[in-house]
Amino acid sequence: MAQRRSTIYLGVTATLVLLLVGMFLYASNVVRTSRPLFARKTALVRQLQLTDLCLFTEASYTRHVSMTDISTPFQDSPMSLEHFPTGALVEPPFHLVRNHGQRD
Amino acid sequence: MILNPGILALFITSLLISLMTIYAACHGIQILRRWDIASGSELQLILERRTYLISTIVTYFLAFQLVSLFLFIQTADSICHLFVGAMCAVGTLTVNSFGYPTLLLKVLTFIIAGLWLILNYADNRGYDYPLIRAKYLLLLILAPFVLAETVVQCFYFFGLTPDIITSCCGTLYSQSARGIASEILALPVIPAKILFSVSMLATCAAGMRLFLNGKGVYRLAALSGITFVVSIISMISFISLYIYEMPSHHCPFCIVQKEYGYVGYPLYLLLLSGTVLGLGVGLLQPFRNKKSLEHIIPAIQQKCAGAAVVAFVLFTSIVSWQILVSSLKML
Amino acid sequence: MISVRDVSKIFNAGHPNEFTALHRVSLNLPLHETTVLKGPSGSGKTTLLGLIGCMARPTTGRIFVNELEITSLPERFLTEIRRSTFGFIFQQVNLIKGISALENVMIPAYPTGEKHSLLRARAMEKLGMFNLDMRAAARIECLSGGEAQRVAIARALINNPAIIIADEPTAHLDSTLSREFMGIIKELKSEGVTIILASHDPIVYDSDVADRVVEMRDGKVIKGGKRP
Amino acid sequence: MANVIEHHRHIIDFTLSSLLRRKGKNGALLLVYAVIVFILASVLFFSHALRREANLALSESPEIIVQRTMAGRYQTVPIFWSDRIRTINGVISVRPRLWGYQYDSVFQANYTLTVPAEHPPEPGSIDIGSGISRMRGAYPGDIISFAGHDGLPRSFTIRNVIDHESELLTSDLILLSDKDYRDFSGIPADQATDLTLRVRNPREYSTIAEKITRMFPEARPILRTEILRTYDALFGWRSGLIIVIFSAAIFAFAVFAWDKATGLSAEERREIGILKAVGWETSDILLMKFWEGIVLSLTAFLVGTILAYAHVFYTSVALFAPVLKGWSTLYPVFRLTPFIDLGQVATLFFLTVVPYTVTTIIPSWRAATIDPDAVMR
Repeated sequence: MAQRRSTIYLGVTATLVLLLVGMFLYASNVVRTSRPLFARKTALVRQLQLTDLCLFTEASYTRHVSMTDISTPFQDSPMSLEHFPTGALVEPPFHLVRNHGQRD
Repeated sequence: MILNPGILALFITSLLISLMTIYAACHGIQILRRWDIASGSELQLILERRTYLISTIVTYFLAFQLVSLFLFIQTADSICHLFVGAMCAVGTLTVNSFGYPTLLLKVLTFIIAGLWLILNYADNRGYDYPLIRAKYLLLLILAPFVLAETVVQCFYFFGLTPDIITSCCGTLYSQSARGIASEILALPVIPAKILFSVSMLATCAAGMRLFLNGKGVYRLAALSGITFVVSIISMISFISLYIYEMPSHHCPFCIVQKEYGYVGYPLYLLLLSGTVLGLGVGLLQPFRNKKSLEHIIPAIQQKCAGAAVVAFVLFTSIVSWQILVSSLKML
Repeated sequence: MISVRDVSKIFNAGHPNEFTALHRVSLNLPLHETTVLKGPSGSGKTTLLGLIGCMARPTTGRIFVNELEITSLPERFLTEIRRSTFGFIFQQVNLIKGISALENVMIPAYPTGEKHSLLRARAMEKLGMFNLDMRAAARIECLSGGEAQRVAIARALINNPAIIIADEPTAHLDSTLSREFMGIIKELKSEGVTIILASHDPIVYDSDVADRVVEMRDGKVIKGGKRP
Repeated sequence: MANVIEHHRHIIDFTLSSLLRRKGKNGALLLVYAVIVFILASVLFFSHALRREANLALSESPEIIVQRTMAGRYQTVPIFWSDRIRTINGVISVRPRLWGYQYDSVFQANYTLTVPAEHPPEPGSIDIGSGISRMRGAYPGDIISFAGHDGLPRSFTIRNVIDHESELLTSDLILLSDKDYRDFSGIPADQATDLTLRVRNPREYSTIAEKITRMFPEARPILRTEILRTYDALFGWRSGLIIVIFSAAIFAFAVFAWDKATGLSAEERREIGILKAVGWETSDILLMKFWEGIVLSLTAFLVGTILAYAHVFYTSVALFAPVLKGWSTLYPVFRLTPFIDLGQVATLFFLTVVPYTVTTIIPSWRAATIDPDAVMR
């Protein structure tokens, strides 16, 4: 006799749920085992005195997002299209918002 | 307002829930006004069918409210870095004066919705809709709270502007601070432990008595309510300390975090369900004399009492287990 | 005993298209007998069957099934009674397409939460009664008219009902199939099942199975009684 | 209890067969649903992981950075500032920092040149980020030359390529010695790009910053907490906005779901009529509709979430990469650490499952209250 549909469905769903749970467990395990990696990274940050992620490398004024000031064009407004797409992804640093108010 | 995904999710959901509640309440009013069980008219038939819709809506509401309760705490915790001085959810909730009221309303609406479902369960077993009036009056009580929750939550989220200095865990719960939180802390560990054990024991005893010979209904209801409050107080004054293994971190929210094995989820879930079931027993008692429910209500009460005892016992065991395995030793 | 007392059914009450389907009908139908409601279409036969079968509630009047008043019960209780007491055979076969004959037979018992294996065995047994066990796995679309009709009867029997209600069962059957159907009814009757049929087909109301023929017209009973 | 479970299983059986009977429509719904969950989950996972990554890695950034502005623009900082600032209570150390950019017109890429605080390369040699190494095909021992501030080329020997694992921080870096950098960039010996401070007590950050601005009105102190908060809000802004924009898609999906739920075909109405006639109760039909929702939502939710996990943490958001890369030629190749939590899953649930469920409640109820005697008419 063929399996009942509900058996198949519940089986598939249980598998997916287990996969999700496994994903969580695996992820937390990876996070735990990557502690030494982060220790190395923070040591590097300390050594090189870094302040930013190397994520927006298209122009010099987008490279150090947290170091920019109000006169660098990128920070005039996060909507500034000439810096698309980076300008559309990140917010202006908080010290700018606090000291100069929201610009857009 | 911060455009955080969690905030957006809570915002959208509470709007949807409010809409559904208003819709249900409107039908509820019509049912209260036009209900006539003796009539065979088509209107009566339509009204009876609406009861299905309303109980479906409240059931979904209960489920969503539970998730939203936890998401609210989780979100508050995850955005605390945006506020100077906020170390965890407590800090975020004190950013403006709407944080705690929102949480309180969420808990309250969850409990009322749970009670409504217990009434509904009993009503569906009577052949003449015996509790229809009580049920829909309770729905009309629930609705304003749900709307209030949505409005207060809106105020809370719109009032969240990052980088305002807020009191963090340390200052909110420091001995010198005023307000309810510090009064709780002023309750030292030993009296809190005694209070907790006594109220738990009394509640479980009352529950067992009701389960075995059907007596002491109001006692169980009252004790469940008291135990809920006492447990929350104990959570802040000593349970959390054992879980964090830190003698001064009196935070009731961080226990839902991953660092503590998500132990907060089962704890709060058990506490909430025990309370709802215990209170529900009392809520059913006035209707015991309805003819169609003569035999049904005692059976439901027995079931609820049993389940409440199980929930409270499990809650206490998890707490005791946490205390036992904790590296923190206090008297 | 099924007793119908002073029952009226009005559709669209208070609207211009108000329509009285039944007008103060009173009727007593003893159990273990076969009754045929006879009358032209629109005479209220189907409405009356629906009321007796707990499908709808009368506008006024009361209906008792085995001394239990069913008229004022909420829908969930009515359904419970309907499921456990009545089996229905409709004018169209009303089987659900796309699933097997076996599943169709099992459907009425799903809400009872009966164990799947037991339910399946019983459904096979009911299909076996009509020599359909070979066709159990076949989809409804693949069955012949006669087979479909017999599957529908098997479905009506799955909950072992005390009363079978059949509304114009032969309307879409040719004479051979109609006679075959009456043969099955006769068999059921011999097992003590109460049967209520509505029909204006002579094969049905002239059949010797019918203990009682009630004649209806314009929502009223005009003639009814036991056959000599 | 066994009865209740069996009851549900029977209803699931039937629900599944009725979903399968309308494969096309339900399949399309499931697909759209899963895609929506997938995109939303990718956005949530990615931004959260990046945020945590930045927060952890940058937790050791300099506590306070002092820049100098003149006429609102950056200027180099005179080194004597550091002696004055060191006198402020609570400051452990002040260090002049040298860094800047270099545009490579051949590869059209921007490099970040910086002088490490500890273990700088000896004069004449440099360390390069693995992004540069990959792009230029340059390896330890090779010689690279750049044109300095005076237009004359200077050659450096590559000492090291910085480990790939920190690429998200160091992909475009060139590390060189103090002497080489001053020679290369022309910054005078008594000047630095900015100053970095170590401070004893985090609570004193803002008072120290205030004292610095009082001491040097043209100074601009940036606190580490501000840097961290910047990264905390990184993508927060747009991932919120993406969700707002995306909510249009969710809304369209909800309309689609509503339409599917309300627009019961004659066939479906007939089926529900038959079910009710043969003994199903309104609540059984509601249960069937509930399971229908669960089957679709849960499957879409699980599949979408799991795929999004793979997308973000195994393929490093391959589908979003064009947007993130923009015009940059020197994009880091990185594998994110899977920071995920239950809050994100709950958020996802609220953004997808709840709207879908709410839109189907009323239509399901409508369907469930078809008259049982409808099939007899």
